[in-house]
Amino acid sequence: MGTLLIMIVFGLFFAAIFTGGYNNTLIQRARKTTAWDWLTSVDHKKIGVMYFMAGIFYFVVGGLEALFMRYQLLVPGNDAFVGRTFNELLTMHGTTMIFFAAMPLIFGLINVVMPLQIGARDVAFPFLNSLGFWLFFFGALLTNMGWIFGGAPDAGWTSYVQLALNEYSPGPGVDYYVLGLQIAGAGTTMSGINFLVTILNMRTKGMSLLRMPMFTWTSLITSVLIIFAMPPLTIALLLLMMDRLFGANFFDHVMGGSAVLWEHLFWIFGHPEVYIVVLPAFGIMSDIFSTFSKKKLFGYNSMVFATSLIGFLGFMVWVHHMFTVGLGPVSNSIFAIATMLIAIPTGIKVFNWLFTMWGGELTFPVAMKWAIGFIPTFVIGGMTGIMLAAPPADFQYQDSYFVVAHFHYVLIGGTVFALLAGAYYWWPKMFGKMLSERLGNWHFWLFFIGFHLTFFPQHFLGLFGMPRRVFTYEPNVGLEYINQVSTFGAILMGIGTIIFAWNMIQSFRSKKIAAADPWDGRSLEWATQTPVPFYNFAQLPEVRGVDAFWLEKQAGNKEMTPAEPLGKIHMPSGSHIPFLMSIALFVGGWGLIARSWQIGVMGLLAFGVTMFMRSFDRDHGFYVKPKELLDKEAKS
Amino acid sequence: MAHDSVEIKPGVHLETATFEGKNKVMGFWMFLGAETVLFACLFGTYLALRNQTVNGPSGADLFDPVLVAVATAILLFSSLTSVFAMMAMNKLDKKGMLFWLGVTVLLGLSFLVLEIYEFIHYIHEGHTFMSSAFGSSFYALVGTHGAHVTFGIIWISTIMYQAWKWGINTETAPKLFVSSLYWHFIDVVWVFIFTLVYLLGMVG
Amino acid sequence: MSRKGLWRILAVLALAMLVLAGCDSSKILPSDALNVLDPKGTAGEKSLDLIYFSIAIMLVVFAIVMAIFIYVLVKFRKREGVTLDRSKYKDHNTVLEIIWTVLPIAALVALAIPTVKYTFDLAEVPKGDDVLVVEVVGHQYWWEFKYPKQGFKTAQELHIPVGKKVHFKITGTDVLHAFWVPALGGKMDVIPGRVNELTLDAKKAGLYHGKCAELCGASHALMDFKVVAEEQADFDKWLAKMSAPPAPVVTAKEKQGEEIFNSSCIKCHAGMDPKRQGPDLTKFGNRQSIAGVLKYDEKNLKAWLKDPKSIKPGTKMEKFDFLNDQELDALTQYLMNRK
Amino acid sequence: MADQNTSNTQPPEHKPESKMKHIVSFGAMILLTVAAFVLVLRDVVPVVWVLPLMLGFAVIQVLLQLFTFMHLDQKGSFYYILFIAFGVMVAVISVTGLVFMP
Repeated sequence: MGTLLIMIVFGLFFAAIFTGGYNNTLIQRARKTTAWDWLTSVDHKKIGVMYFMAGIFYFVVGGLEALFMRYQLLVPGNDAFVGRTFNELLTMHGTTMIFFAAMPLIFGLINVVMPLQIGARDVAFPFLNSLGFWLFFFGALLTNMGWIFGGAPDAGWTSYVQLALNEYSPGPGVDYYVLGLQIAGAGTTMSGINFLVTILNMRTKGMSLLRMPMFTWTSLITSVLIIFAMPPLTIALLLLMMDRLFGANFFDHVMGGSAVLWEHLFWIFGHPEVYIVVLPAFGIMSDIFSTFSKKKLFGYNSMVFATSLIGFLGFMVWVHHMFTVGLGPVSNSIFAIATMLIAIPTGIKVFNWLFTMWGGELTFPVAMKWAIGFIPTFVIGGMTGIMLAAPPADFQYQDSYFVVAHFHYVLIGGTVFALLAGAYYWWPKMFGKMLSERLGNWHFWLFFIGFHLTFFPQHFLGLFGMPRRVFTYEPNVGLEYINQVSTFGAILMGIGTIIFAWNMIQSFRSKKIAAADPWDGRSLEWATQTPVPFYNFAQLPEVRGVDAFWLEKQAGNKEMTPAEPLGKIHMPSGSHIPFLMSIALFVGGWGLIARSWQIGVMGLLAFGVTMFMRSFDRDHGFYVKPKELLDKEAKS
Repeated sequence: MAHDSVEIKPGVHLETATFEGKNKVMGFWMFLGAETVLFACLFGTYLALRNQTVNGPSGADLFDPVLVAVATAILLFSSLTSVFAMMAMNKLDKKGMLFWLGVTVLLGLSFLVLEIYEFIHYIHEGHTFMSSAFGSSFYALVGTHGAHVTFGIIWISTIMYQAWKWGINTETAPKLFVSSLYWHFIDVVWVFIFTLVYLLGMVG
Repeated sequence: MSRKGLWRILAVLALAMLVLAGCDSSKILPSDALNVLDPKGTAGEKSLDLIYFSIAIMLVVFAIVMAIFIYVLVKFRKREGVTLDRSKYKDHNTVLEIIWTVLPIAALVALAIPTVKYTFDLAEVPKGDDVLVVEVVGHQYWWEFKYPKQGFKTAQELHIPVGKKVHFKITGTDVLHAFWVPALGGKMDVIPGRVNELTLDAKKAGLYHGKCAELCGASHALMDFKVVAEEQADFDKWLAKMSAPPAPVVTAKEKQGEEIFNSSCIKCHAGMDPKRQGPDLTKFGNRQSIAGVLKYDEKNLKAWLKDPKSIKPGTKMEKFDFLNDQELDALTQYLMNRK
Repeated sequence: MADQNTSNTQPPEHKPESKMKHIVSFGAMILLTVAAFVLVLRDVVPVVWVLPLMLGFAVIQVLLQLFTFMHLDQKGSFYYILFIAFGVMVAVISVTGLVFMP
């Protein structure tokens, strides 16, 4: 009850601030603060930075959870984190890394870079963009609240029933997962729609679909996947919530429910989710290979085709997560073959990257190092993926450490390497400063070596008979040293991450402004000034081909040719309503978790009220006049 | 970009006249795509669990063809009135539009009343949300649809008020258009509900 | 970072590995009891065949990719004063692109054929009198094995005859588990309200370790069981022993133990309340382990009885710490003599 | 679609929509609904045909809704149709999976 009281007080406090219950001078002063500026911003670059920083934060949190687990597994019979605690760690590690680290980091980069790459001044729905971020933020916060209030979720990130039902996971743990993810998931869907409309509707003159940079293309396909893959998760979570909170019987076999139903719904979402996080990584890599080879991306059209095909096939392979459920050899064979098919477009991509470098003029700044490291790592991950696609072999791998090794090769070797590459690559555009190459090299090598030391041996752990998600293992069956090597590798990755954090701090403290085009870039984002003005382009550029900026530079132009005369620019105004909406859902969600229906309903009602606020909000933004623009341009 | 210069005259597609409007309509179609999958998952859940009645009444025992026929007719007709409202909007006929929207909302309300009556009836028959997997999945599917209808009624009423106050212009037209798409979509979902839930339930 | 620094780290790592490996081979080499790579049954061999076959294909592909990769990195790195004739390097090449689309397809077809064949092979249900049928029931956190034809059940310990097909009918009562004996073959999920089937056999006598492979709660890691594969004669002996009436209770101490058992343990261990069911203890004296994870001896049994949750977090077994030392002694004696 | 960002928007001219089209479409929907009810309540076709026919009627009805009431027959609806089609595809795959692999 104490928790609830605190929440009510907080709720009133926020309501008062935002509705003007306080005196006006205070409001005026608040509106001038930086915090207010960020809180209410609808600028895609600021929202991108917030996504990115939140992603880094949760990456560190998830990494700590992983280190705790690796510490527990250092020797057999260790008793540092056992039983439920260990299950909380593994659940939150998975949930955090997928939903609260990988996704926001990707959304951060898409938000900052994609509108610049297509020559737009903002995304299609700036308000939704901000709402998407704050929903993600409060959803993630709510899920993590479990650590402090009543226990974190402990049924695995897949949250399989019946383990996730009240009877076997009593307490609020899984409720945090269910409600937190629903709130964050709503935000994700909005962002998906937003990115997609932006890419389809807001491209500048001459930027046809087949002239878009690869990162934009992969953002497009990822957005499509988000739109169609999030609903199954929403439904799965909704049904689980009904079962846990309102006594429904979707999953209780005694009352006719089905555990396999959950697995289907979860993986219909879950498999496309893998591509949601890995496709943008492919895009980042494509851009980086091309830039640092000083060559156009090899086989651009087949790259686009391969990306689309992966996205398409991603929806028809989910049963390969369920080979041991006992669906029968027919289902298993069909889905095995469908899964293997995905190797073909992925193979096309790998060869295209190699041949992008073929005949190039390769330089190796840290961003390129990550991309280089990505190739062998990801290829190994992809190969173990094909090995896993064969059901008879999968019967042995399933739920063993082999699977753990496989998906870390794909998710770290693919997604995380790409995100770190993207961070080094686009850092100057995001923050206007450079990251240190010296520290970056340390970061790369420690993380890269640590990664392989951690996860390569885990293939063998699985083959030697160690199931995943266990807090201990038998002594004297060949598992001790491999586990120790793995833990040692994890520590190296940890040190690498600390160096990265130090690198970021150094960059924030440095006063040196980065060059506008430090890498001799190819796409439109490098044609903007650094730091990027809030309207991105004073005059929208005209695009004449793939690698638009590079073409202009080759033709001897320093800048893009404008597609429009200098005129007044319409920009959206900031809004505090997204923040308010998200707070309302946060409070309502927490009310439901605490089984306090009054607060739950209050939160939902408050959300309804904020929707009216939005509907009746007639602020249509403001115009930037040409004169102001010229002044600004002159100053910089 | 918002263009102040859009000329407001009959026969102009005001809903897509501005850039915002275009984005909104396209974004909304994507949202409908997502909703399709969302409802598909509920349908799949229902179809997978519909025979798990655990000694409770089954669909064949419960469903009343007359009630379903009336509900279907109401919703279909409201879809037509919603189209008429959009045609009036295109002619900048504010009065006509508000009239047809009013009819749509009233039909929606009567559908809702019918559904609530139906649910109360079922609960008396021992078919509740908690009685079995069949009960849970039935109420989840039909209830989610009902929640969509409820939301639609509130939404359309709100926008009717805005159109009445602010007139038909590039600001209200996209909202009106999008809400009518939403209303049609609810009807589309209902077509499958009466086919796959009620009629299939009566077949057994 | 200088290249020197990197090599230093690598050298230290290699040294560390060597030192570690030199210490104790049982800590780095897999044991026969649960090694996927050295299977003792037909199903495991089939899985392994496919594992090796897929690894072979993948290694070829990996070698090709790496060869191009390394060549590119060496050849095309930017060198001062060296300029390449860039006009001959194109940004697409239809022939090449077709080749690297078609070759993987060929490799995948090669992999898909045995995959489908083996998938159906492994799903085949063996017929005939020669097949031993065992019903497996997964509970949080223990395994129940029923021999329906022979009419008895046991827990944590599965006995099978060498060279015979064993057909498992697998189900559960609470949450999902997965039944896995790595040394014999692949796994199958335990799903309450559903019976899954799996066929395994052992070609060599031995003691194999079984695992639960699906997260099932706090003690998921400790949900182990043992598979005793023995020659037919030994197996028949075991069957006879298990089917015989329980050994008579003779000594006063055992009698006291029996009383304690009947007044408390029996509530769960005779299966009266299905929600609080514990393993059947009628033949507890024949076990090789306690709770699936402890060595079978008096000390461990007492430790388990005193505080089961400290050994298996989340187990439904209650503490028996209200018994005094003498009573505990009597109970242990009674249990260990139930052969 | 590429240069909408910059071009001065000319509001799309309206091709006059006839009320008749919608009323005819509405009539067809009502007919299809009635037909589905008749299929179930009267024994006009063998039982195995009931479900496929009913589903067929539902699909036609929905297509009518989409293309007349929801204006997908108008120009510039390419992306909308594409996305709804993809959504329907994912929906069908998901339902098939949920129903046939319990």
